[in-house]
Amino acid sequence: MSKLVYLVPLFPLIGFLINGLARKSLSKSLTGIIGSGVILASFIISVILFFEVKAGHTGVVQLFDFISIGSLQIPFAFQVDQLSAIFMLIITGVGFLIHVYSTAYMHEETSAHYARYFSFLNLFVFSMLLLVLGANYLIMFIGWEGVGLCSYLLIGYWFKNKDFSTAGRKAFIMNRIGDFGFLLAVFWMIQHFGSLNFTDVLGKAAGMPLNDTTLVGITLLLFLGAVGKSAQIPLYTWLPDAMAGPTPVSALIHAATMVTAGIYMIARSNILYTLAPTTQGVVAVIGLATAIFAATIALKQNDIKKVLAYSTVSQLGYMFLGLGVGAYTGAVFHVMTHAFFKALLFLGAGSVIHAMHQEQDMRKMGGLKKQLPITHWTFLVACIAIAGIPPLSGFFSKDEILAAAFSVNKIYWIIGVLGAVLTAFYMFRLYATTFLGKFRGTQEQEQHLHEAPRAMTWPLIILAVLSAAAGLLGIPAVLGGTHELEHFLSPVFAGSVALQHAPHLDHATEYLLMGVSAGLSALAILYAISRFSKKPDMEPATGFGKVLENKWYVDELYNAVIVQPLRRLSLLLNNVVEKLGIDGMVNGVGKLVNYGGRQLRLLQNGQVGAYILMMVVALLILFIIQLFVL
Amino acid sequence: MTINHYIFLSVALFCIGIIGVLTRRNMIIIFMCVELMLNAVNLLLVAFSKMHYLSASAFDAATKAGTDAQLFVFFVMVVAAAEVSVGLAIIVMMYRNTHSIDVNFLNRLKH
Amino acid sequence: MGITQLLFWFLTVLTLGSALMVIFSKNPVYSILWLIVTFFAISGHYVLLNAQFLAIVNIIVYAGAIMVLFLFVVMLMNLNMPPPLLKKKWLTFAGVLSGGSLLLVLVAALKDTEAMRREVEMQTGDIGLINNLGMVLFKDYILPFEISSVLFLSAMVGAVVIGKKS
Amino acid sequence: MSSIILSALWGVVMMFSGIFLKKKSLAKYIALLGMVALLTVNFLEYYNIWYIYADIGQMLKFTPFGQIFNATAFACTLLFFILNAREFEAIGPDVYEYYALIFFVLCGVGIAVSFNTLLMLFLGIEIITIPLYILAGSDKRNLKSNEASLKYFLMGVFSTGIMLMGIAFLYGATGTFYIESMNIGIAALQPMMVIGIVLLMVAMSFKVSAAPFHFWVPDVYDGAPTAVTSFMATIVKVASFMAFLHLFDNAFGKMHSQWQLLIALLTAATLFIGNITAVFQQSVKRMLAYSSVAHAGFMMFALFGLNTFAREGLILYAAAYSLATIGSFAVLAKMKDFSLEGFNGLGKTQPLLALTNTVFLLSLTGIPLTAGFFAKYYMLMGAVKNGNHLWLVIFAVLMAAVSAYYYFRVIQSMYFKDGNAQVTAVSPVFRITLCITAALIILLGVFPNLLLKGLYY
Amino acid sequence: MNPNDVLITFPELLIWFPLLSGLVAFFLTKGGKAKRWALISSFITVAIVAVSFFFTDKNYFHFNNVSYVWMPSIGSSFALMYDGMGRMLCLLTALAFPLAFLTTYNTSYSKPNNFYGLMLLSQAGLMGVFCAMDALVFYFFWELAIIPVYFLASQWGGEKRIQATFKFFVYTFAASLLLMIGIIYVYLHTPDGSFSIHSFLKAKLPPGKEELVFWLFFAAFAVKMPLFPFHTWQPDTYEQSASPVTMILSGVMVKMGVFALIRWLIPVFPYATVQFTHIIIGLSVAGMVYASCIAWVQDDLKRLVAYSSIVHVGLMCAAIFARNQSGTEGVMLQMFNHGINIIGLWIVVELIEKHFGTRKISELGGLASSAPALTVFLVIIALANIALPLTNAFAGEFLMFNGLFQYGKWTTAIALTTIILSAVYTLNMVQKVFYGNTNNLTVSGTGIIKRSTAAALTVVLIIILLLGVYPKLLSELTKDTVNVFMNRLMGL
Repeated sequence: MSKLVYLVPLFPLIGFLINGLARKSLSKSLTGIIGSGVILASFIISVILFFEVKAGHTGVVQLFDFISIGSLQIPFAFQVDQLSAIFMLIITGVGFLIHVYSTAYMHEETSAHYARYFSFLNLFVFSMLLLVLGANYLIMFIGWEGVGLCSYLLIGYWFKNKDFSTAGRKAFIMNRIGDFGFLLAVFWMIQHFGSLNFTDVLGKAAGMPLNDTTLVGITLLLFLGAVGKSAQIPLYTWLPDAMAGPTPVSALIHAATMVTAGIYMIARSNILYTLAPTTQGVVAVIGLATAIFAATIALKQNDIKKVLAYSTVSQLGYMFLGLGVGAYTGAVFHVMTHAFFKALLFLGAGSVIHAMHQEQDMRKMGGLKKQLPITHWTFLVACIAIAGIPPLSGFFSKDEILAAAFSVNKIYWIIGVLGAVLTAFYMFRLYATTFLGKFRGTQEQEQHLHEAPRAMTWPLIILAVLSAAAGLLGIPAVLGGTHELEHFLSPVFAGSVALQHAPHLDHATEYLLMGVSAGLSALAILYAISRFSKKPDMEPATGFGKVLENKWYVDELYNAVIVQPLRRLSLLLNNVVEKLGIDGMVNGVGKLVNYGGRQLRLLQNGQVGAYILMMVVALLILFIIQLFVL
Repeated sequence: MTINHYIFLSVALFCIGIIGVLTRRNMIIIFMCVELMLNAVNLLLVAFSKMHYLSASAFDAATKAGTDAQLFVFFVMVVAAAEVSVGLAIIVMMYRNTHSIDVNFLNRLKH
Repeated sequence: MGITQLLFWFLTVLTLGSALMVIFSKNPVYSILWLIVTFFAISGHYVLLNAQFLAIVNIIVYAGAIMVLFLFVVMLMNLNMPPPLLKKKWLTFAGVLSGGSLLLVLVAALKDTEAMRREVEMQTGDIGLINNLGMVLFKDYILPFEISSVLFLSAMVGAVVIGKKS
Repeated sequence: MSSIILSALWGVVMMFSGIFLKKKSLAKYIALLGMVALLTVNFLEYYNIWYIYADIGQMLKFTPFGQIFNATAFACTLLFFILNAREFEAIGPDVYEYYALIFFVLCGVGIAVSFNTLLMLFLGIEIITIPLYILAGSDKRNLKSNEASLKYFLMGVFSTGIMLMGIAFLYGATGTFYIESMNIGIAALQPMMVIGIVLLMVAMSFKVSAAPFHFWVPDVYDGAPTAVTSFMATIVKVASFMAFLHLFDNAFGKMHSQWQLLIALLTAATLFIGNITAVFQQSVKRMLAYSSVAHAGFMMFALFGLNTFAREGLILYAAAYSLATIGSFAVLAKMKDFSLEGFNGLGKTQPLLALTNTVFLLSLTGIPLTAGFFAKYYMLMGAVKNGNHLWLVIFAVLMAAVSAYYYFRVIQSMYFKDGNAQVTAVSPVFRITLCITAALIILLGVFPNLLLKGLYY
Repeated sequence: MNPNDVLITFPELLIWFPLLSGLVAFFLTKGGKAKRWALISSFITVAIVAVSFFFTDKNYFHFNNVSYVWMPSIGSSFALMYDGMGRMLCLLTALAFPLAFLTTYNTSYSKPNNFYGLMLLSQAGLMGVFCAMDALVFYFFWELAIIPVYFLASQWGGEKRIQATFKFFVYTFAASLLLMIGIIYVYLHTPDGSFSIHSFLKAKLPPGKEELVFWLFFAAFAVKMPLFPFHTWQPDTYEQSASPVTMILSGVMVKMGVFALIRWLIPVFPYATVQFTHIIIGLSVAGMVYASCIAWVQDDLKRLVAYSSIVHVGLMCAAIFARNQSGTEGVMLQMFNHGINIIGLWIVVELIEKHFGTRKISELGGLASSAPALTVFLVIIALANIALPLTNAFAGEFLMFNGLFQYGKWTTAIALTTIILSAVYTLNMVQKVFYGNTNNLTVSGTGIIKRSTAAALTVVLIIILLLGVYPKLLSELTKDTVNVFMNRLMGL
């Protein structure tokens, strides 16, 4: 059965081709059915595969030779194991819901653009599946770049808007910076291990000493790739801008799947990281920094999608923190729960935007609770989940990471909790501003307020259920659970677990930690609701708030420090070095020859006497050379 | 007399001819200076002829060594005569057209 | 110093002196006359070297025919007014300088070599006599002799082509 | 030998037919007949069939090398005659005499490539040059022509003086005029020998227009009637080169290493001055004159290398260069305006002339598929094989690139610039001959062996 | 197979056929005859190459190798070989021409007979370069290939075409002449006095001279490729030439230099190669970054593509000089793929220029609305050009960078920054030209893609995707050549 794994990416690819090539002749409904149907098909196969894997049937499925140069053999092969099975499920499952949601959300587009949208979406799912299924780093890289491309295409979906296409470009370039690191790591691996297959690389790496330079180098470079893809400091700026794309895209790409690629990749290479504690430290610090940094920015954003975007960045930071402290299962767990509730949040936001006729500024919303009941309730579930309030899923996954962080470094934990509190605060700021209070939009908008169609609400409901319940998969032992997920994933992380000797926290400490974080978050929620449900901050921010509202001016900083100097350098190269220097030199030779010609011909002055004189002088010189010099 | 006397004499004559060519502007004089150079050559050839004859006759009394140089001089004179006829014809033609025999006048063609 | 030496030095001085007069005379006619003197002096050298045939030919062909032709042309052109030396002083100077240095270089190169000590037969020897030269000229040198007729022919044709009025 | 005699005789025939036949237009037919006869005789002689016997003693020496060269030169002259028949008639009234003089020159060419003594060299060179003094001035009413003639004459006799002085010194040093007797390899030359070699080198450099003894070339080539220039720049020049090579190979070949540097310097100077100066010329005629200087630089490599490649290469170069130059001068002669602008748009008004001229110019540049390429190739091969002074070879090719610059300016004018180039009447025979010339260039460019294998008959 | 049974070998056929049909084309002065003739001829050439792929077996040796005596006195023979690399490049050459012809099928050039005749002649020259096994024959074709291009580029194209082409010509000619000296020098040191490549490989150069001769060879190849800093002829020439000429120049001619490095330079001068590796890789990598930066600020589409080509070629050169299997195999792939991609780009540029009358990026915009199909083509080709995975260029670039990595980590890191920069300038261009709102120049794009160009673009697209997914098709072809090359380097 696992031989059929190739069908999983194949279906979306077929969908992409049909929708892409026949985009002018397909009707919208047919497009929607094809687009969603292929994902559903993939999902079904994924489920079957999942149970296969659960039964212990893992393995590598080789399709054909992609590159074979001497000893370097890179097959086009898929890896079917616990980790990829989980990701497959998340991608196709959440992906399917989002496709369904999109059929309604994008209904106002013309049919050609509609088909284009679905073909991109399918292509995205295809690339993402390649990424998680690839049995070696090269196939992973193919998917890795592929999702970057789709992200570019989907962010710039409304291509007439210059800002949107700029955002798409930014996403692609930032991703490319990450790819730069990824590729270097890949080359290094080829040089060092002679192979890119996970089994070979990870197997060979297992025998290497701790903190080996090569390993640290490779892992750091891989991490650079992850930083780009998963929007960590310093390459996170593309993700908030990526909100320019249609909202389901934000849900799919920028919350549930693509951005988690970095986490997947590190989880996949866990043994490398475990063997390189230096890198782990870097990962943890960057993850933590991102988590807190993005959270601060989210505090002051007024665009509903921007808040969610920064929250995504922040949550991704948590996942990296988890990876950095060795809680691989925790990170994957958080990926999963986050996929559910963040997709839900985005789709909910999309529902709101849909209702508000593309209005995204939450200062102009408010009191939507009544008109959008389903959206409101599902959104609330998601908010509670992300805020880490038990027993919803976010609590368990976040807590697992924080607990692991605590056992490594107490400061990690303190900052982590601070971030969690901030998360709770800004999420409920968002919730309160949007759904509570009074409606602040225009008259016209108010009249048209309506709950979304069923194709949009059903995914919301399903996701809400999942957000609420997914935590059950990972109830830690301390709370009497069995942590199904950890159990399931243990073959993948077995190598790392064996190497780690993190001190086990005693139950009391764990309880305390949970209590502190959940309690503080709950306080923050209460404060936020009370603070913003009545009068949200409508005034322009001042002082430090303004810095936060302007995202710490990071974009401006990048522009001033990197982009503009580079551009000026390029102009300088073009106008001075190229035109005057190199080309000038070439032309200068020509000019010199011309000038020489003009001067030399003056020797030919027409006077016989002078000619003969020159002959005699030349004769004299020849004599002198021949007789006295030689 | 040793040969160096003749060599220096010829070379001096030759160089005088060259100096004449370089310093005079009258084409006829220039031409005459070339004749001077040719005569220097002739003198040198005759001197060499007698020198080689002397050294050859030490081994072979009936030798004719050196004859060829004297004949060479003869041919030089022949050629010189031919050149003079052509050269003077050209100079006359030039004079007919320009009424000048100043070489500096010849400067339509340059650069 | 025997009579041969005396004669040699006398003729040498005469040759060089008259040659210098050729190039320094302002009047072309004087130049020609000095040139004739030079030719006579050179013929004297030929006699001294016992190259009688060449001595005679030199006088007949050069001093007699060629120089008269020159004189004739100069007279014909009625150029009594001598053109001055080159106007540009530096060019004259350069001419003299380069000619002089050429002399210097040649003399410097030649003066110390062994071959320069070799004797030249004076006054005796019969290779320069017409008897010997005639035999060789018409036996071994028949080809160049004939060739030179072609040369003359072409010179003649040329002189006619150029000289005749069109 | 037969060809030398026949060409002299035919010169006389031309002279006399000038007296008896009054019609100018007949001259070319007689001349063509003579050329065909010359070529035939030369071929027969090449295959050892002699019809005229003459006692040449040791004065001349005939080799397949010289005969192949003669054949090349005669064939080129034949083409030259056909292409320039009208130009000759346009120069002046004495058409028969012009042809006669050219036949005399050919006689000189025959001598200059097969001399065995310095006397014959001297005579050969003089027979070549004296008629040329006349031909250069044959356009008598044209002051430029007069000036060219006189300049050529004055400088020519001066160089004759230099050459004779050189011969005298060589005689003094060796006691012989026979070139092979001089060829002794000794470590240090005595000064008289050195002076003789240098003087001869200078005199021959003058004849082949190597810098800095080339100053007469641009002026004379520019001033002389175009047909005469074409002849001087090709057959006469390559014949002088053959004489130069013949002399320095057979008389001083064993002392090669002692005078090689001088040749290298002359070569470098020639290449430099010829090419660089040509760049700025606005008149195509004058540009071709400078280009002829530049090509002399390349031909000097034969003396520089002085090996089999160089000798073979010189033959090839002679053929390639002569054909191309004759061709492009023939086209030039038909132009109403000799300046570069005069060629503007020739590609449209006269496509055939433009096309063939392009072939000629490409050959002069040395582009593959044309004879010029292999000519250059052999020259460079000879020079590289020689092994010394690799810098000179590199310098030479850089200068060759410069030459592309000025040749292609003409091509640009013809094809890419708008204009209305005017030409005088062009006869079908002219066109056909031009095509034959171009075809020969390409043929030699693909199979240079056709010419070279004759050397080893 | 008996050699006598072979009527004509493939390499000969590939040279003579375009040559003859080119000559015929000169006489087809009437209307569109020459155009049709050239198109048919180029299709036949493709067919010949296609057929030749069935005769790759060792049994068919005599179909693929030929050697006639040409100039026995200097040991040169008309020797051709049709090995894997030659086969691949001949395929590229064969494909490039119909693509060029199809693109401009609706353009009428003045004097079409000359235009198409010269195009076919240059095709013959290129085939000769790729098959030559004799240094003299190689040089012969090397020069011959650029002469028609010189005329093509000077006669048809932009306003400043004459100067630009002239510069190109003199520049490359000078460099080629240096190559000529180099060839002569090596020839004179071959043991058997022959121009055959096998003799060249055995040549023993005197100590100290190999370095000099190496540079003589390298100069010619570097100018042709063109490698920084010898590249300045290229943007000007590309900008000014007519599009079909630019396609040939950039798609195929550039490969001559790369090809020559692998076939001639490195095998003949292995020691000098090792000695100068650092300098050349340094130059290449510097050139890559430099050209990327410059491409970023170009406003002319053609110049932008030209500089992007310099980047790619720089990488190829660096990868060759890294001297390992991965890099060399990557170069093989990339030679072909870069050719296809850049031709695809030129097709799009040509369509834009012809339809909208400008190539200035700043004057265009919103083409995605007015010409959606073109946008799809361009985006895919542009992405292939920046080597996105699953497009044809990816495998090649991956292997080249991998090969370079084995040479040096830091060098690779610097070189790899170009993948970022290339994304920057490519997407910048895509955004400015295709996205945003239309302006009055670009308001209508109907009919921009004619049937012929659609065919050409589709072919390009198919190749891009096919070789992107399954690069083995190409790498199998060139494997032997790479092995020979590596054995030569290893055997020393």
